[in-house]
Amino acid sequence: MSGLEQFQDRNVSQNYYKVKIEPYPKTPWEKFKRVVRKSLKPDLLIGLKITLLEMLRFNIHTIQYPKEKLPVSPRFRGIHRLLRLLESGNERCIGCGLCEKICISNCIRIDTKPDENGRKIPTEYTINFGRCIFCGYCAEVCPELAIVHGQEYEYASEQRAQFAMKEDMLTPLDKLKEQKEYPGFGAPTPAADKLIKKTPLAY
Amino acid sequence: MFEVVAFYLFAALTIVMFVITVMSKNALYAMSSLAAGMIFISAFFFLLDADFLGVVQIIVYSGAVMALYAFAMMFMDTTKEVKENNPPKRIVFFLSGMIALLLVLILLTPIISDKVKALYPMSDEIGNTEAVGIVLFTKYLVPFEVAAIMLLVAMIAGIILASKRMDESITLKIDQEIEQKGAE
Amino acid sequence: METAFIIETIVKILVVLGLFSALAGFATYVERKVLAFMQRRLGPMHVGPYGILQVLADGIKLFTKEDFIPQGAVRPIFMIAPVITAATAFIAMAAIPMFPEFTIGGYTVRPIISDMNVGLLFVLGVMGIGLYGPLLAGMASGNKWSLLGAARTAIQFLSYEVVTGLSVLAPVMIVGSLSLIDFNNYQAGGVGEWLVWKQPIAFILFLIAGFAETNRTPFDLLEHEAEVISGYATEYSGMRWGLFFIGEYANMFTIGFLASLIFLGGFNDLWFIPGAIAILLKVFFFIFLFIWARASWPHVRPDQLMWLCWKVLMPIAVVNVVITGIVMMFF
Amino acid sequence: MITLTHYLVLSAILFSIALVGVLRRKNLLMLFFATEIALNAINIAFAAISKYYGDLTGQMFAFFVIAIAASEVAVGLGLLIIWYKRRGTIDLDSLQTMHG
Amino acid sequence: MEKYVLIALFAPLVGSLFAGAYAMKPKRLITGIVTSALLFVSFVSSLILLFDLLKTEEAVRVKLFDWITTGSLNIPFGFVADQVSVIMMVTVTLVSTLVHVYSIGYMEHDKGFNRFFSYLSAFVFSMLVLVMSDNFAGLFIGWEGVGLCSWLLIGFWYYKKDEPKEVNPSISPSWAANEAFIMNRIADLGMLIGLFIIYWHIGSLDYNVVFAHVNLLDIAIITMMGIFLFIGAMGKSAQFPLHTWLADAMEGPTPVSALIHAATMVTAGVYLVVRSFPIYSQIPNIGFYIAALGAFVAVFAASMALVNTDLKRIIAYSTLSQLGYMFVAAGLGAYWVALFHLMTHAFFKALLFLGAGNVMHAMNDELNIFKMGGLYKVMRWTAIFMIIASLALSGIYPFAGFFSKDKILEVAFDAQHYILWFMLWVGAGMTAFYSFRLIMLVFFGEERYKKYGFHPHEAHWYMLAAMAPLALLAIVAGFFEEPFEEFVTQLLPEYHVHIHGILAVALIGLTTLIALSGIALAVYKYSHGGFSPKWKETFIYKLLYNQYYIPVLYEKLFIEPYKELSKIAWKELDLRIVDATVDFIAGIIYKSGFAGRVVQSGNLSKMLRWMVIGLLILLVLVIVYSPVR
Repeated sequence: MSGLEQFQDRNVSQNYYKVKIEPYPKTPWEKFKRVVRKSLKPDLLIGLKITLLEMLRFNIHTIQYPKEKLPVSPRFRGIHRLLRLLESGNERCIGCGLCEKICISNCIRIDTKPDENGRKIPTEYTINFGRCIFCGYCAEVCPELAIVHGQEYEYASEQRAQFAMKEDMLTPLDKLKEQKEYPGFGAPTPAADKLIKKTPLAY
Repeated sequence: MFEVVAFYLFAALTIVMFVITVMSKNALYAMSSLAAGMIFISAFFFLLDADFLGVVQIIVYSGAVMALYAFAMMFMDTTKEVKENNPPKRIVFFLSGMIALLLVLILLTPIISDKVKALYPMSDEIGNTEAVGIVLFTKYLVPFEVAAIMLLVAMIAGIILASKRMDESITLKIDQEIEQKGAE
Repeated sequence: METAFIIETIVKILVVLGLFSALAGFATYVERKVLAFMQRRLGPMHVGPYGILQVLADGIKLFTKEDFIPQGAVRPIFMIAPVITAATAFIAMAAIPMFPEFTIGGYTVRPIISDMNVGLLFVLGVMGIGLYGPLLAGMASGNKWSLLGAARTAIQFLSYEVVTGLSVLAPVMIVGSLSLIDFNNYQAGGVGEWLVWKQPIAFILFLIAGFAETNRTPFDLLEHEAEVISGYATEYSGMRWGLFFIGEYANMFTIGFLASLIFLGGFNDLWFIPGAIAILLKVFFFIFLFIWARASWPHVRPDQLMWLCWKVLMPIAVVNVVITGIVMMFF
Repeated sequence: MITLTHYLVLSAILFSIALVGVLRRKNLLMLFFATEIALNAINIAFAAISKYYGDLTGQMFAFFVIAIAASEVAVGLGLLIIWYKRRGTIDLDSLQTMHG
Repeated sequence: MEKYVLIALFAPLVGSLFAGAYAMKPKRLITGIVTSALLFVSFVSSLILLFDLLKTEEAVRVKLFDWITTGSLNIPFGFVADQVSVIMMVTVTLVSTLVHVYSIGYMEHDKGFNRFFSYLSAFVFSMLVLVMSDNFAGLFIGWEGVGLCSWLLIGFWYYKKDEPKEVNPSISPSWAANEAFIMNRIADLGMLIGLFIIYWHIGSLDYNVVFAHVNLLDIAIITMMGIFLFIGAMGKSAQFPLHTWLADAMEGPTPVSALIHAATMVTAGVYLVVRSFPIYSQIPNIGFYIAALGAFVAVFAASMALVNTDLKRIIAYSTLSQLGYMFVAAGLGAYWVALFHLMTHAFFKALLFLGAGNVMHAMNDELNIFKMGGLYKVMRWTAIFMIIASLALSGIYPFAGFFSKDKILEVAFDAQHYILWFMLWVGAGMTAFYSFRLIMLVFFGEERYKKYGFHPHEAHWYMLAAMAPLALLAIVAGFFEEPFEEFVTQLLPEYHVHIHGILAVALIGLTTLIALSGIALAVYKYSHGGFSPKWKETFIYKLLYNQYYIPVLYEKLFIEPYKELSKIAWKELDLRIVDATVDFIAGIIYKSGFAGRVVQSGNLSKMLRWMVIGLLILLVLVIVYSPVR
């Protein structure tokens, strides 16, 4: 049985075995015997041996955090990012306001105006990170993939103002080349097309 | 020189501590100062070459007896001030002052004759602990055993008194409670 | 002569105070490091090379922290309680001979502050007085967790003092003295003469009771976080808390010295190792043992603690004393 | 030079302090404390006489006094706690049930 | 040998204390077994003493410690095992061992099982103190001890209600116990006076001293001694004016009746007379009076037994009658004969009582013999044992009673007191009659118990086993007459019967004849339906049935005047004079107490202040009277 099959095998009862629990001592004499038995069994010494061996092996697993960092999962829901269109460099956001509607902690505010082409563009886009719970609904609901979660997890700051700067979230124009098409939580996976085709449709 | 300094120092400390104990409104002050006073008294024992007695004073009195008091005090709220209607101060201080005066008078006049002979002279060759042991287990063997039995009895009594059922004793019950029990 | 004696004593006192305060600090560093290694961690690393200056950083932090006294506390007692812990821990060291005699410029120094003939009892007694620190702290704090911690202190210290005393009684009977120097001299003949071979049970009992008296892990119930926050020390901060800490570590050293002197040959020369080094090695072994046990073992429940003391350890200690007496009488 | 009289006078003073406590305080616990002071005062006198007459008997009595104090505490405190549990106070006046 | 004396004496006490420790607990079989075993130990020790005494002929004396030493009075706790007391010891311990074993079965379902054995063993201890003591004081302790234990045991079922005679013909146990106790106290007063007289004139209570000096005294004083001691004996042995308690004492459990009120305690009076033979041999007049009284009681009691319907009371009257026989022998100076009859009587009377106990057990404690009958079929062994005992009681050869009783008749004849002899002879006939009346009514004839719905059954095997040795002794004990006489007369005076040859044979023949005819009459009458009911109407029957109206007489003569007297003393004397005085004194104290109660407030603080004031005063006194010179 391979690892996966073994993992997926739900018929676990065949592997059950009963743990022998000795009856709880009732009389003082039995309690005393249990203490003697437990003291004379080398359980305590085995504990000491394990810790000593661990120390001597010196097998350290510490990540020295500010100096070293662990890689973050692509589905990690960090600080939001507002994306631009790769070709034109315009903001992807069309000001539909769905994210504002769906936000369960009411931390997103959008102000829009029609631009010279008659299209609606956001003039103000703020997320109050003091309130945001990083649930990811905004990214999931966005029809234009304009807002996604980034990888940033070091949120601490000394100023409240820094918790809502659109400029910090929006991909800067000079970094446009580094922006990936499907960068974080909320964007479809790179293999999304294939998966969609596999889905049988009624029509 | 040392002895004089030590004596007066510890005498002053002891008296201050005990006065605090007696006069303090707060039970915790009283307990702490009493414990401190006990330890200072052990200093007198060391000064008097009674090393073993001094150590016993520290271990038994300060270590065990006072700790027991402290433990008992945990049942009460010790941070509060003790409220009591003290008897008139004049009577108290007159009585105790008179007794102090008389005692000092008696002790200052050399009524203790100089002819008292030592029954068990201290010897310099063996240490205090050994000497104490020898006397304790020869002349005072029977009192020693009696004291041991007394301690045992006290221990059993303490255990029984502190056990759970004791506060329901019928003899201590207020009439109302007894009637209530009867009605059940 | 007298002046020299006074000066010598004062110097010794200062040395002991300074040295053991520093050692206590260093022991915290060692403890954190060793615990970390045993748990596959690195421990303090940032302050200084390998975090060695962490001790200093802790000290600075403790000294500069606000000394906070709660409103409901009984002020003087609250303030004096940590001092009692630290003071008794150091006073207890007065009767412990740390090292063999040595001479500086023709002047023989005995590294013991006061050699009294009831030294052992004095040490145990003063360590027993140490219980007033936590006790008064807990009672004066006006906090129920502190009070619970104090109650636990009282029962634990009182109970285990009995075991300590009884377990030491058997070696005392063999040596016939209460002076720790006599103990040391009795075991001068080398490893074979160590009392631990004659009194293994007493040694183990003494160690267990030592763990309890220094409030170390399997028996660290006084300030067990999951149950009573931080026990008697809940309301303390800054240097007052630091004094509790120093007292505790000083007590660990005291127990280490006592165990080495009574059971493991004291400061006699060990093979090629000079006596001073030998006793330091032994003491550090005990310190390491304290830390090691803390890394390895879970702690017990309060009722198990009492049960262990009164129904297991004390009877064993009494039986040990009786057997020792019988053996000494007939052989 | 410290003589026997010094110790005896000290003992007398401490005893009088204890007496003040016994007379003044109404709290049972304080009464116990005062009793302990009295016992200790006597112990000093015993030890001092023992020293100045070169006789160990005084010390022996001091030991027995300590033993008595220990027993007294064991029993007395048990009673005191019971009383406190029942009445919620350990004031001496609350112990009085006779009208006198 | 001393240790056997102590073992024999104290083993029952240990047993009693052991059982007493369980007194308030539910039944524990172990108490019965332990007490019985300890009594057996005591019995074995007594036997060892007996054989030792047979060999060495020297009495064993043990002095435990001085009990009372004031002035010239010195009463030690001393014990002696001489020929007389050894005989008594063996008899007492043997009977009581068997009774103990028997009681394990008899008291099986009683809730006071442990208590019973405690009392019973305590009784044996007291009895042993009585017989073994070497002075009159010890004898008196034992005397009172058996009285106390008898009181405890008669009133063993003290919780039974006191019902009027119409409802329940028997009286309540506690009443019976008190009656026995009070009767005995009256008699003991006489005995105590006797002891005082002895001490006053001789200055000692030790047997040896007393008996050595008694012949030096004035004859009048000896007479006084004899009379007063005999009053004591009369109470204990239930002789004529003080006899009513014995029949009422049958309210106790049957083993008690067997042990105390047949075999041992009641014979204490006889023992006392036998023991103080040096006194009585000085005063043959008193001896004759004793013998006359004995003969009177022998007939008197036997006549009451003739008509009684209560199983145990019949046997109790028989005991009275037999005690009369013993007193006749003792009074006429044939002390060893009295002792011999005492011993044999103990065996067969205990056997008779135990058999009666079996019957009672079988009949659910029914005592009326007219409700029994035909029990032989279900209780064969009990019947056989009781027939053996009855034969022995009636004095039929070769049973034990024949030898001892016949000897008494011979003695009476030999002393030329022919009237006594005739009375005893009549008594022997009556004895035979009522014994077999009992046997016939209980064991043979019509099975009347079926009418009353009883389901009798045989007793446990070990109860029967306990009876078997007694039955054996009731048969064979008589053959030990010769060695017994030889043994006992080492201490007691010898008594030679001068009748020989034809006359002796004729006497034996006459006695046997009347006994046999009594038996024959009983067997004939009761196998043919008993006497006619008309007989019950006659005066004689009523007189006998109501015990010669003596209880009624006592009631009218003593109890009611005493009640009146008490009433006067209460109303006039006590209330008017004594109480008034006491009340006056009490009033003064009351008032002063009211005035002074301010001091005693119960406030510790205030009391401490008083204490300190006292201390201050003492210190001032120290200063004032300081020893500085």
